[in-house]
Amino acid sequence: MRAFLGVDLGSTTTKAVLLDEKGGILGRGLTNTRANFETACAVARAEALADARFGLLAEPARSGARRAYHRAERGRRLEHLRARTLLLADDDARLQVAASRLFEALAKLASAEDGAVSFRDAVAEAAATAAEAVATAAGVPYERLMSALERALVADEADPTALDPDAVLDEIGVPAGERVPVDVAAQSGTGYGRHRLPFAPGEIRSEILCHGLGASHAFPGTRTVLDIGGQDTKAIQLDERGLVTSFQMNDRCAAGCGRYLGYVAEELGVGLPDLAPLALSAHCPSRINSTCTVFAGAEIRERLALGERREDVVAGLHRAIVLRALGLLARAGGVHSPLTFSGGVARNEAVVRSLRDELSRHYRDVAVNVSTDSIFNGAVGAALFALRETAAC
Amino acid sequence: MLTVGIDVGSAAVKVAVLRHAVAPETAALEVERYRRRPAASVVTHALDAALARAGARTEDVAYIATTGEGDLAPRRHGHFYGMTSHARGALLLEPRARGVLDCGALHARAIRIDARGRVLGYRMTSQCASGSGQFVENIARYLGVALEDVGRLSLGSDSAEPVSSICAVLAETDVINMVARGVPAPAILRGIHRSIAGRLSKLLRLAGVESPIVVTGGMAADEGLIGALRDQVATGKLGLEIVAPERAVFAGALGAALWGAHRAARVQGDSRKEMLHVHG
Amino acid sequence: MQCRYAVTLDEIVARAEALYADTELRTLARWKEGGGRVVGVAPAYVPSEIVDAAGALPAHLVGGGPGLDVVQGDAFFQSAICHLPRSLVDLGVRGALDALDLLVVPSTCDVLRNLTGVWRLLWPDRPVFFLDLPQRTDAEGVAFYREQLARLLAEVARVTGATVSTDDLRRAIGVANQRRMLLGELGELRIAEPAHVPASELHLVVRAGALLPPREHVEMLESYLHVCRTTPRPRLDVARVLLRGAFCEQPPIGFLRTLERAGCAVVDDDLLLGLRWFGRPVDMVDEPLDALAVAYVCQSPPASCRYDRAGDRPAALVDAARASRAQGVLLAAPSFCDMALLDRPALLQALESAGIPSVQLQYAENSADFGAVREQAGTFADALRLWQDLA
Amino acid sequence: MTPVQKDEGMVRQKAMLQAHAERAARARDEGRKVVYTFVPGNLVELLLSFDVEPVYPEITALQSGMRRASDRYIREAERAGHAEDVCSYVKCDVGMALAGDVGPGKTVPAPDLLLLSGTGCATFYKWFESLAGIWRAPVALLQVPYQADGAVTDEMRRYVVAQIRDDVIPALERLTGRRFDIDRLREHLRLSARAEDAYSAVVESARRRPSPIDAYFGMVFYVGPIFTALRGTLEAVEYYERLRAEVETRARAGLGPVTPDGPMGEQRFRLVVEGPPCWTAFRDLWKLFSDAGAVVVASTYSKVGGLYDTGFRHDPDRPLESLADYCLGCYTNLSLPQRLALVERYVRDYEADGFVVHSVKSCKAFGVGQPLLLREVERRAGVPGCFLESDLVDSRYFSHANVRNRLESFLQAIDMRRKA
Ligand SMILES: Nc1ncnc2c1ncn2[C@@H]1O[C@H](COP(=O)(O)OP(=O)(O)O)[C@@H](O)[C@H]1O
Ligand SMILES: Nc1ncnc2c1ncn2[C@@H]1O[C@H](COP(=O)(O)OP(=O)(O)O)[C@@H](O)[C@H]1O
Ligand code: SF4
Ligand code: SF4
Ligand code: SF4
Repeated sequence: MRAFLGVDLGSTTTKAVLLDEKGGILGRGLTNTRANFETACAVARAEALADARFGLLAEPARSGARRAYHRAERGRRLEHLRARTLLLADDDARLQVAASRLFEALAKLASAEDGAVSFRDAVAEAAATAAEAVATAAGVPYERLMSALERALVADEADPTALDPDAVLDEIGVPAGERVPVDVAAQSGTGYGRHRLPFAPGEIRSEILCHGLGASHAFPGTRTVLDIGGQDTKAIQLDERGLVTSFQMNDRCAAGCGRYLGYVAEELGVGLPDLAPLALSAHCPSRINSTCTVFAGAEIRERLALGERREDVVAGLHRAIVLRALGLLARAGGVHSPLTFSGGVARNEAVVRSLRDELSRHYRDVAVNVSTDSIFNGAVGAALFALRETAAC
Repeated sequence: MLTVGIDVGSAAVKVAVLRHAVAPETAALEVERYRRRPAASVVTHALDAALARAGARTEDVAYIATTGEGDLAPRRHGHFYGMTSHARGALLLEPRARGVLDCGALHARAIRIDARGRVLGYRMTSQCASGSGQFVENIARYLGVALEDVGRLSLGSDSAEPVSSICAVLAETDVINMVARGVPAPAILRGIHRSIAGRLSKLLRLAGVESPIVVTGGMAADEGLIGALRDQVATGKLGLEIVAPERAVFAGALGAALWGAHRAARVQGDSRKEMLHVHG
Repeated sequence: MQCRYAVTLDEIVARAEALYADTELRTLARWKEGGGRVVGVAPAYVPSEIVDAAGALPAHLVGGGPGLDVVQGDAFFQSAICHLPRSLVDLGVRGALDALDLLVVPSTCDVLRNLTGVWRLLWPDRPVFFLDLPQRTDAEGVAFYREQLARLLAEVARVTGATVSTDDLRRAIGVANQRRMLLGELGELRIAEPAHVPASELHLVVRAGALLPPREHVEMLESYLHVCRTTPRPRLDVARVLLRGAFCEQPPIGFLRTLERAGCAVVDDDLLLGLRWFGRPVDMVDEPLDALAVAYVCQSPPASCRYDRAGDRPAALVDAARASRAQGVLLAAPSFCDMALLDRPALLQALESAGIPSVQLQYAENSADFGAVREQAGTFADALRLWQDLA
Repeated sequence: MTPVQKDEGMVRQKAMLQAHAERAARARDEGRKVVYTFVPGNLVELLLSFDVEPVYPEITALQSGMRRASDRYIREAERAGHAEDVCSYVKCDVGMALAGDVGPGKTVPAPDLLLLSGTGCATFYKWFESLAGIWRAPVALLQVPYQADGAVTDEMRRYVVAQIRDDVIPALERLTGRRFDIDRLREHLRLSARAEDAYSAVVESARRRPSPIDAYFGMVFYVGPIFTALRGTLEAVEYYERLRAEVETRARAGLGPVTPDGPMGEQRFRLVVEGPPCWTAFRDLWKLFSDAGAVVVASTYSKVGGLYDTGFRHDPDRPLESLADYCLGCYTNLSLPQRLALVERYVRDYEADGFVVHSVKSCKAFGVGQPLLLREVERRAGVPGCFLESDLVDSRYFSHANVRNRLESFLQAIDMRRKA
């Protein structure tokens, strides 16, 4: 099967996507960019290839293979993480006890189905709740246990080895005849770190164009694209043919972007996906307009200390993100329906809801398109460039 | 006479109990980080712990003064503002002080004071967090280094990796890429200290602060930052002397307690003002 | 003096707060539905007597305040400018300024100068008049400004369909002089007894004049002055400060309340300077437009948006501080306001050599987070009060 | 960094301005007077008729920027109380004076008279208030009314002429002890008109494909003489007539402009640019454009010191009136609708592929309304627009990666539209 690879090396996460000749998504790969760029690209690419290989199988082999791959990959990385953490804690017996007890609590991660969140975020979130109790039980300072885990995670992220999909297929007994090979006919890279991708210069495309192309591919007729990523926000206008006419970027200050939500989650000791339900349960969001990412924690502590309810504060923070994005959209020439909302933050249902409310107040009847693949929008655009280039010549 | 100073910071609460005989001496010092617990309860806990350590009860205290987010204190007689308290506290820790550099979790303030601790002028960082303690905390946690070791590691490094962007979050991404490129943590920390020290020295020059300068707030305990700051301002024609006293993080609380004593002495004449119960 | 208007302090303040909260300017729409005409006036100074003389409502557009979520307004301006033009254009886009028959924009600064261009491109069919105030203080300046006042009068007459006589103009100048006199008396009372005229409350009552016909505002001020003189209020242990730099984009009311809570009593300020502008009444004897022209050129205050050829603005600030017995000066200006901020070095130098402590603050009309303001104003008040005891 | 490469016109221009700067620095010792004034509303012909040396604080500031000395001067001004938010030109110039780098024995002389021509910028008044405070020099005031309604009225022209006659000329007479000589003024105006003819031809040469000049980065060098102290001199006439010939030969040979990093290659994009450049990163910014094959065929910044390509010429038969019309016609004194019409004409007449707004944080005179200008040009002229943000001389606000990222996306978007 000929496939076309698109890699979006974002500041926070690296996304890889494989498209078939008709532009359908065959496979997806997602990892934290915290690993170095070459590793991040290799890991995301490997994940996408495996996902594509499994996608081409018929059911029940397809979902069986994906589940098995995911569990095996998680198990492998957890085991390596555990070994590294213990190695780092070898100078203190009590810390070793705490570490091993912590990994007993983390064991449930291996089977968890939270594909939406990357391995590092899943581990960090699970550890945040378990580490406190484990540390005090073992008589070890909380910070020392967490710093040992953090250092192990850094090492894990730099490890490019990926699980061989064929090993998984052997394990669940899929005969060789039923396996469909996937070969990458062309590739294209984009994103914040695109110039450091192991790609030829001709294979590098600007983020703006990729997000524009990806959005109009996912939702034909898109006229405005809003992309809120980890630390920058993009507003793009497209003409009726889906070509970029103008754009505005906010990449000097990371206020009101995905990383901001990360800090908020960390401060409240919850996972990223838990923020949306919390915000949606509020009935009078607080008025917050300073969205400095680093101050997010302090802002929450201050508001809670003043007696405001947790969900109202979190809802207020989500609204602040949307107001900031609306300001950028206005500077890019306003909003023309339909609008496609892409980037990792588009996965947050509360931001989507608040965006729809604010758009209806400031612009008349704007359709907002959001897909579960919103975080892959840039990578899909890049893959489409690779597809069009080969088709053209 | 006993007075108490409560400095309710954004990352931690600091409490100082002073016994005023011929000269003020410290009866107790207490610091506690909130770490996700509601601030008000931590403040109450720290106040009780400090009083217990000083072997005193609330009724024995002539004046409880707050500074910082004073409204969170369970009870108090009065409030003094951040710079007023840090200036007076700095003078206690270093009587020759003419300048104060208050480096807390979220802000940095360069304050010009006179011989009696009066605030003559100041310059503060804008609401941007790029030079704050919180920024260093985030980097330390990401590098897996405990806050107490940050100073030592940074001083120990013979190289410093320059941090380019002004924004604390974008700088964090720079740090992530440095780790990815295999730059050792001490070199990264030294680079961060150098960039913060650069910003602090500019603040000092803008405020026209004279020597000697006392660094107060939690960051004073970071000898890496203090070293980098001395490299920038102690040399050359500027030649400012930087003092980082042992109990710098308590400067705010000590200052508030001293001002409390001043108010208590003035109030001694007419009937004592009743205790202001701040909240329930 | 019998007050025909609301007598109690609470009623006056409630009326003023209602007008302050009217961010969408419904008052103007209602005035228009009642058959009235409205001429919008941008800060800082425009001779609104000409609008009043034509029987139209001079609506002083002092900006959006904290209640207005500006989104569209940001689309037309780069980020590094003050907030006032954004909220005015946002109000325009929302239709809140549809009631305006004309917008008059003075040459306060480059931001407002270019606002006339933005207005023309967005709404070509809505008239806007740019008033190029004279920077000269001689006959040529008076002559040039006099010609513009004649053109402004003709334009106001055209859009309102009114014929304006010399008596109409004199009557309007009379009412404006009354307002100036009342504001002067309130100012003196505040200097004598700061607790009787709290600055944040006074600001609300003065700001009500932005949306009220001048005559009605004069009555409101009369009642307010009477109430302030007769209502006993506890004297507070506060530091007396003079506020300078807020002549155009106004600080939110929360900013002023934070100053008071932090222990600073504002005893003199240039808030809403445009509503009074002249320290003394405008001459009522000779031809009204001549009177307005001469008054502007010869009696204008040393505001930052007027060229100070003689270089006596710093000295005037020191005199004002001494006249109001202020212990310190608060230089508060909107962020990115070149006009107010570029004066700072000269003002700071004059204050320092006069031994008057000062502090520099910045604000935006929509800021809602006053933590930094509280710390700075609180420290300033501490520095003034604590050392009062030790001095 | 390889040494800067220049074409002949740029080399000669640098020598001319250098010579003028040295003459101005020696003025006090040689008994001549120094007059500070602004590039917009520059009454150089009048100053030449009094044999005084004009010096331009804006030029001093931008040269400090290009020599990377501006950041130090800006901090010096901020130490004296200037806020971070205000115009960096003012802080750079005032900071330089506070740092003691202006006056006797320095390259930039102190002023004997401040000729404040308030043309198209309210910050000028503040600038001269600061300079008057520092130097205690007398001030001649010329308030130039704003073309808010998009036209010059008799009332406006009368006001400017009256001020030249009753304020500026008497001030120059008091300064130099000489009588105003209208015939010498006429002679200088005649020379100005000739230089303006040749200069306009150079501006128009950018209509050619490929364009022999860069109308933004390159033009900054070519406008030196006509914007500052040399308009109205024979030297300037010769300069521009030779420059016209050089540009003509380059055009016939199908050659493009010479950039600091060498002659420009293939011109893939013809652009119109609005707004002043970033002086601290001038060479990097130009390289970003030229490396991508982008040549600027028309710019509004090169009209700040006078709008000659709309046919305006100084007129010896109406000396004071034509000086007034010159001031009233400078670019920043135009209304936003006039600026939009001008840019639209440039996009059409110079067959541009795109429109770039280089918005500098400091400048409200240019900056306010630029995003609206960008979108109106996109809508009316049908070309993509790009909004770059940085500052004039405060390097804190120039981010190379940010500008490159936006410019790259913009040029690739133009490519995509061509292929579609
Ligand atoms: N499930 C989720 N719920 C809420 N937010 C999420 C989720 N997954 C990712 N995010 C947010 O998306 C951000 C990353 O988005 P992405 O577009 O990958 O950024 P970039 O392209 O800049 O790397 C993260 O900072 C995170 O806050
Ligand atoms: N031992 C230490 N080494 C380095 N930095 C420290 C240390 N202790 C505290 N800090 C820094 O000091 C900051 C808190 O200082 P503090 O004065 O308590 O701030 P605030 O008063 O605003 O709460 C923290 O953000 C941390 O970065
Ligand atoms: S305000 Fe916060 S997010 Fe924005 S630039 Fe500053 S540190 Fe970064
Ligand atoms: S606040 Fe200042 S910059 Fe803004 S419009 Fe008013 S005078 Fe101009
Ligand atoms: S605002 Fe613009 S035109 Fe005015 S001095 Fe500054 S840079 Fe020059």
